[in-house]
Amino acid sequence: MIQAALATGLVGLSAWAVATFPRSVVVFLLFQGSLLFVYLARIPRWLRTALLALALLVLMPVLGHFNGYYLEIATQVGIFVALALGLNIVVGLAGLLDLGYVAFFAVGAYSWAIFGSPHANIMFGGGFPLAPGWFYAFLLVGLLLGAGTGVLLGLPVLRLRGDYLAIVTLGFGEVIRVLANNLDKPVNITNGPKGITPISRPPVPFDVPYAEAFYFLVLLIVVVVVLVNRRLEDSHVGRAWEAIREDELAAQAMGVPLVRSKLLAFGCGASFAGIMGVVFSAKQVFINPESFTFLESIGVLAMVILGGMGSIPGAVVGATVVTVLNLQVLKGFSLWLNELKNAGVVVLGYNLADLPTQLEPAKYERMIFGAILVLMMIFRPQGILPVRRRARELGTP
Amino acid sequence: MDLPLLVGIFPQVFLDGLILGFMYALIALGYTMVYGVLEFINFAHSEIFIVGAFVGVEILLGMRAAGWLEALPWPLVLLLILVAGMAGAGLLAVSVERIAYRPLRGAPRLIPLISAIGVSFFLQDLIRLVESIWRNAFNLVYPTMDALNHRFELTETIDVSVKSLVVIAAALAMLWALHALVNRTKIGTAIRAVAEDQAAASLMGIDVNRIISLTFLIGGAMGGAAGVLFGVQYGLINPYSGFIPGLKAFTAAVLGGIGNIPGAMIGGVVLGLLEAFAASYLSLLTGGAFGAEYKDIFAFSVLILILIFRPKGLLGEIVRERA
Amino acid sequence: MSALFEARGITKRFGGLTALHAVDFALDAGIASIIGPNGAGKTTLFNVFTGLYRAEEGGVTFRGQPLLGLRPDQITALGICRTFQNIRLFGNMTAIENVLVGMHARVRLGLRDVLARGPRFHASEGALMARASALLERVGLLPQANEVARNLPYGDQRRLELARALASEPALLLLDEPTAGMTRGEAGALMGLLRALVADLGLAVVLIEHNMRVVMGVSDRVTVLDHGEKISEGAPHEVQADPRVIEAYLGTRHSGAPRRRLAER
Amino acid sequence: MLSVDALEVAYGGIRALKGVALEVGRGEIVALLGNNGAGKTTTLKTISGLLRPRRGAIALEGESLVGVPPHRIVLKGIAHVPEGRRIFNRLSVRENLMMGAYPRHDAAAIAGDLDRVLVLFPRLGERIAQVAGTLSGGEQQMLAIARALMLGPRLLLLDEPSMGLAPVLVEQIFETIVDINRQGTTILLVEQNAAMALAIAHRGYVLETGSVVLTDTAAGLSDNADVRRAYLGE
Amino acid sequence: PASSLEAQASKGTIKIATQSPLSGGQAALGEGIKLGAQLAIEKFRGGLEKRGFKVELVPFDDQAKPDVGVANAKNIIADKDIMVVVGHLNSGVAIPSSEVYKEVNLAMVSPANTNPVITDRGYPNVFRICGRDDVQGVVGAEFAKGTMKVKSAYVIHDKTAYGQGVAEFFKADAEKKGIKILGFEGTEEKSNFDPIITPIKAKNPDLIYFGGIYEQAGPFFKQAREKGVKSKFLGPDGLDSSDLVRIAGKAVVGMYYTSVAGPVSVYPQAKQFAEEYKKKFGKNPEPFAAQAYDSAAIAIKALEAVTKTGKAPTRDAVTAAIRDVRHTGITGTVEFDAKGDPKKALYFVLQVAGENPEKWSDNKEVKRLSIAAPPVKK
Ligand SMILES: Nc1ncnc2c1ncn2[C@@H]1O[C@H](COP(=O)(O)OP(=O)(O)OP(=O)(O)O)[C@@H](O)[C@H]1O
Ligand SMILES: Nc1ncnc2c1ncn2[C@@H]1O[C@H](COP(=O)(O)OP(=O)(O)OP(=O)(O)O)[C@@H](O)[C@H]1O
Ligand SMILES: [Mg+2]
Ligand SMILES: [Mg+2]
Repeated sequence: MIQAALATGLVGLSAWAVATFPRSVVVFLLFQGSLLFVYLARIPRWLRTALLALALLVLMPVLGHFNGYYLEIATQVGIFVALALGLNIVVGLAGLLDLGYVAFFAVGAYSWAIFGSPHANIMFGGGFPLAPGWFYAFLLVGLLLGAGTGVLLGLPVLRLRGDYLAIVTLGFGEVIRVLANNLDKPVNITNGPKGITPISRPPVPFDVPYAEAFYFLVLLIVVVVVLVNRRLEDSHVGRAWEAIREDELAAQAMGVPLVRSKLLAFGCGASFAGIMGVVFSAKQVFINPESFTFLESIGVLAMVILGGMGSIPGAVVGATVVTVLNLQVLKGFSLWLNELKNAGVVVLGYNLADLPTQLEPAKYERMIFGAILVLMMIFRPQGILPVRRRARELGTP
Repeated sequence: MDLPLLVGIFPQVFLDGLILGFMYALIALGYTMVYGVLEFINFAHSEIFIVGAFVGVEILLGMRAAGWLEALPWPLVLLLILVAGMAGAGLLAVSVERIAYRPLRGAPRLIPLISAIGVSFFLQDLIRLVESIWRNAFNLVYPTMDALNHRFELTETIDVSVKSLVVIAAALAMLWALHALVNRTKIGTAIRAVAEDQAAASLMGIDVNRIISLTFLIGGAMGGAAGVLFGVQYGLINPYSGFIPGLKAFTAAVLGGIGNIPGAMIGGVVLGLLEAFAASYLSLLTGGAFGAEYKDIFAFSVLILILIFRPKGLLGEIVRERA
Repeated sequence: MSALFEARGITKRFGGLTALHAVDFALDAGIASIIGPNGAGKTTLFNVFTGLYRAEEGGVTFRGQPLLGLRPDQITALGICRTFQNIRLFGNMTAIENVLVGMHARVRLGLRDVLARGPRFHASEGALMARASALLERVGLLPQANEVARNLPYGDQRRLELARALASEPALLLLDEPTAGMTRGEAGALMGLLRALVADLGLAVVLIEHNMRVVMGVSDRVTVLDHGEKISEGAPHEVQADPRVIEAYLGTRHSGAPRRRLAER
Repeated sequence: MLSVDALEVAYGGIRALKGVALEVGRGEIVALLGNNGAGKTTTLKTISGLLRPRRGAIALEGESLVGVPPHRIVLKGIAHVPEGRRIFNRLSVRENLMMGAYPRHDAAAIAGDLDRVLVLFPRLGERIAQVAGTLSGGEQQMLAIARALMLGPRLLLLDEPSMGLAPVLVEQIFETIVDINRQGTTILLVEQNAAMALAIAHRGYVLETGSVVLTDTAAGLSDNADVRRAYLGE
Repeated sequence: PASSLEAQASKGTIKIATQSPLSGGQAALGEGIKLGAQLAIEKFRGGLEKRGFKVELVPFDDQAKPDVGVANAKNIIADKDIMVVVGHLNSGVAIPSSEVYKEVNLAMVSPANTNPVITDRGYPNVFRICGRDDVQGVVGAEFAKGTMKVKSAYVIHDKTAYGQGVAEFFKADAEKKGIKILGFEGTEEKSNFDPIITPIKAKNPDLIYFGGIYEQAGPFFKQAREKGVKSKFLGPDGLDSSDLVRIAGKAVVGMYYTSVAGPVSVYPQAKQFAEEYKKKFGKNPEPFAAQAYDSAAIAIKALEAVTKTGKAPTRDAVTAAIRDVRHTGITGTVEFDAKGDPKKALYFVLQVAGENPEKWSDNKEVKRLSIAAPPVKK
């Protein structure tokens, strides 16, 4: 009861605060924190759903209207949440270490980039870009392409174990990126390092601004992905994945078809990445191979593990934390330090304006991120929201 | 296609590949030793490697400033920076293990992996910070030692420089020493025992923590040596230039069969040769349609093929898991 | 009429080592035991039967259908299931989840059913749960249904493995040293359970055991392997008396009656 | 020689030992009996330092072992043959044996002990260069015991040495244990095969769900009705 | 505390943002952009401050990643005080980020993005003061044929939009002019060029053209000379850094490079810039630092024009004012055309004078070309 009031109050208060101080990173962080609190609080289910829906469907877009930066963060969080959930199936549930996951993201992104821009004219003569409405069809294409690529890669390599699989997927990820970087000759498919632009944006109903439209689209996809994830996890398919993760040989001996189950995991994970790739390319208007590096794959992996391997809320929170940390907290922190410096604030008798450029805070964001990763692993190795095992209702014999 | 050209450069490309391969092999040892004992990929090893290179260059720059670089005989200088690079990288590796990995013993396997990635990020920018303050630059150039650059012209197109020979000789010597250490000494046996079963090893009176530290020390030192040789051979280093060779070396370790010391060496050499031949020949063979930019694709494709046919790497144990 | 299960001329090599050499084995019903010294090839034979190893020579048929070349999961689907010598449960899953995984081969749902969560899905899940509970009850683990398998005591783990194997509705059950590490009392109880299962479900069972009390107590027939070859086969008392078996396996006192050594000191 | 008192050990929240007390006198064979999960292995692991007790005392000749890491406990002369053998599969038989003598530096004495051990287990001598993982189960058990003997221990902890062994081998192993004891090594033996264990032990303890419920001489236990029913299967 | 007093007296703060990679592998160049802009702001903000405005630099780290750049861009447009963005280093980040600036007509002045697409989109708020790939490659080819009189060339590039772009235009134009192209290769390799050099050495071209940045070109040239390659070297303005000789030493003495940043004889302030930069930051300017300096100077000039009346500036006004700026800086005289490209750019071909990095600014002009940006290709 107290928690219910607290949760409702917190969401309201923080939303009000964001509206009042639209530039304060700390206040926005409070808002994000209140959402987590709502999720974790012991409150009735309807209230939780209502509060989350209110916050995500109404408050967020409104706040985003005051400050597009927040909406951008929310949208990118959504994109990474979907990626993390996809990878969570592969790594968290099925236990297959995939270090080249971003390759599937790239495949989806390039599919719409090529046909949703004039670039395809180089290969097919004319008629491109496709009408923007095709974007919605390409969501499906991205999904299928992602899944197809996943299966294609999976077929030969899934009998590899552990780190051997990891290195092959790493190699595959690099192959896809290098291909994207090089396939501007002999036939120009990807336009190489120069990238593809302009990529059409989808038509939007009711003239919703693009930023809001993409936010809602990403949110919708995330909801679907979460739902699919939950249903898969809580079925014989999910149990088979988990069994494979625990003990491949025993799982097989108990009747779990290894290759088929693993392919399914690979395909599912890849399809989420594929669909988000399509969204990403339309949102960015421009893509080139630099968005699909190995570090990007590592980033998504860090999200999954930071959140708690195999846990759906964990993947969501992990993706959020990493993205918010990178785009918002660390950036906000360096901007704040920069302001102090510009204002010539004196700390312990030392004028920050005299700070040598070598110590410029913005340069060391990644160093801090690295330290945070290490500390998180040391102090919370099971992740932020580890899997909680539900007690099962026992059927009557 | 120009057949005489293709044949003519063959020995040179082979040599280039061999040098690169030995470099990879030395780095790969760090991955393989850590993997062998703790079964996780030490992503920070690429930074440990580059720290070796930085220690080497700092000493060289210091010696040049003091005017010793010309005064001392080059083999002595080289030995000095090698030892210093090995010590620096080895100690760093030991500290990293103490701080970032030891608290995670017994956690699921991917946890230390993420910690290692964190360490890797941290170290990259830490090196940069330190060098920025110290030298106000973090792209450092190895001072040239003329004696090392001397080339022996074998034919018109083929030659070999002293430093290339040094790299090969040093790599071979170190690989041999390590092999002997691990297989012929009591400490080496203890390392292998710990690799297999830590609890059982501790019941033998083996201080598992010390052996693990030792493993990091050795792996780090090999990486540090590779770093110094890398700097001497290729000239320019920065805090981020360890990353790609690290990734390649790790690939080499897997290619050879991860956890397997001779495997790391074979894997490194195979990968080095593959890369060198791809970079030199692809363009010549395809009339320019595909070029050196495809060398990594080529190397990785071969890797994937090899693993499909030998799922435990070239030298990995193929014993199936016992049911 | 051919036997329910029949293996002929199985040969399996590991590098230079011939772990099995032209072994024949057949079973129609009841409990058959395989005994033999350590390293004789007993577990290897199970691995061949269940498709984990591929034999170099020989053939296995089950209900007349050839098994060699099938994958382990396919063999399980046909009705052969096993336990492992060194328990291989899914340690981080609960007891009931372990049993549910064992039913995988019997689930008749497509991906579409899973994603749609229609009545078909709920009916199927409900039935699985009921059967899993019944199985746990049978082996006496119902109270521990929601315990994580890793935390169960050793004996319970053995019984859970048995329940998990039974979950796939096998007609033939292969048990690899199910009573290893049990006291006599516990081993006796487990064998009682096994006998009841055979009677109720009409199971055929192949048992690998070193515990002679158990082997002599429950087996209808005993096969003895040594160095990958069959050296003896027959009713328990016949095998027990076979001098080759005594020499290779049983030792001079085949039931292991205690010898009062202390008195000598 | 060894005394354990009021020992409590827990895995996470689960209490596995709830106040175990036992004594092992110099030169004795003491058997520790109990059902699955009674806490026998836990007791041995705690003595050899692999587990840290929550409470309680362990002392070897008056010197406390609580909180001492396993590799230091080994130095005090306690060797532990763990459950499931845990030999080093990828090392050769000789290397395994040399690992047993790891803390020792007296090369000559080690060589002498190696000869002694190989006399005790001639099979190992025949396979001295073989990779241990390819030994048969019984040979692996011999190796595990031999490896522990290479320390020259004062006290030998044996955890189910007969598990999974063919009857012939079980017999051999027990005979060897008696031989080892005769040569002066004190032995704490955990064994499911209660009949065999009581046959060679001087004294015994019965453990049930983490507590000692009974202790007596071996003969006394063999004659105890409860023990006969639960552990001797009558 | 002291600053809050000042703020009361002032009419507000004007911020100029930079976006460039400050961390990661490309940090050195990105930092050069930031420092160049910083120097210009500190030097030229006096006029605005006299009018009561506080002028600040806000550096953003785009990590060379498009998604980070876009998020920063959103953050930038949300800060109403930011009037101009100086950035980016990577075209891949600049293109999607400038889509965001365009939403609020915030001016972006690019010091380094040579990709034609940047301005070919015709956005009113996008400007660049650097040359374009298509022009610079042509300048190189012109020089190779006309002055160097080479008959054969081997082209290497770094597989980035910049390097490959320049290299392709060089190759196309050189072929047109009758130079035999013996090879055209891209590589992402940073350290080990042995296997690329071996075939080059065997083919022995008159000229090696390297489309890329000095960090990669330096080791390449050095290793090539060490391996006995005798060809001449040529490259674009990515090589214009004293670090090139620091890395490659005598291997690059006598090498030619094309650049919009002219020698001291033409732009006397250039020397002063280099000296001030060195004094303040303790190192020689990176490539594009000079361009960033000029970009920021142009921004300030436009801000001064807008605030003449003492009113606070608006983004629209600043953007419009930039279009009218005519500025003679250290990289030439800049005036923008309708697309935001420099109307006419002066290109120089310079030759590396000696081994000493301190003497980089002594590099001599060998040739000068004045070229207008080409019209958009349809
Ligand atoms: N995967 C494998 N690779 C190599 N050799 C193997 C493999 N599996 C089994 N062997 C060998 O085959 C032989 C038979 O082993 P198996 O496990 O079948 O024996 P077992 O009869 O079950 O013995 P135990 O009673 O000790 O369990 C042994 O010598 C063993 O070392
Ligand atoms: N790693 C562990 N985590 C959690 N509980 C454990 C663990 N190891 C043992 N236990 C529990 O502690 C108790 C005692 O176990 P222990 O292994 O000491 O028994 P034991 O007497 O040796 O039995 P066994 O005859 O099966 O070897 C059991 O309830 C067991 O389930
Ligand atoms: Mg067996
Ligand atoms: Mg036990």
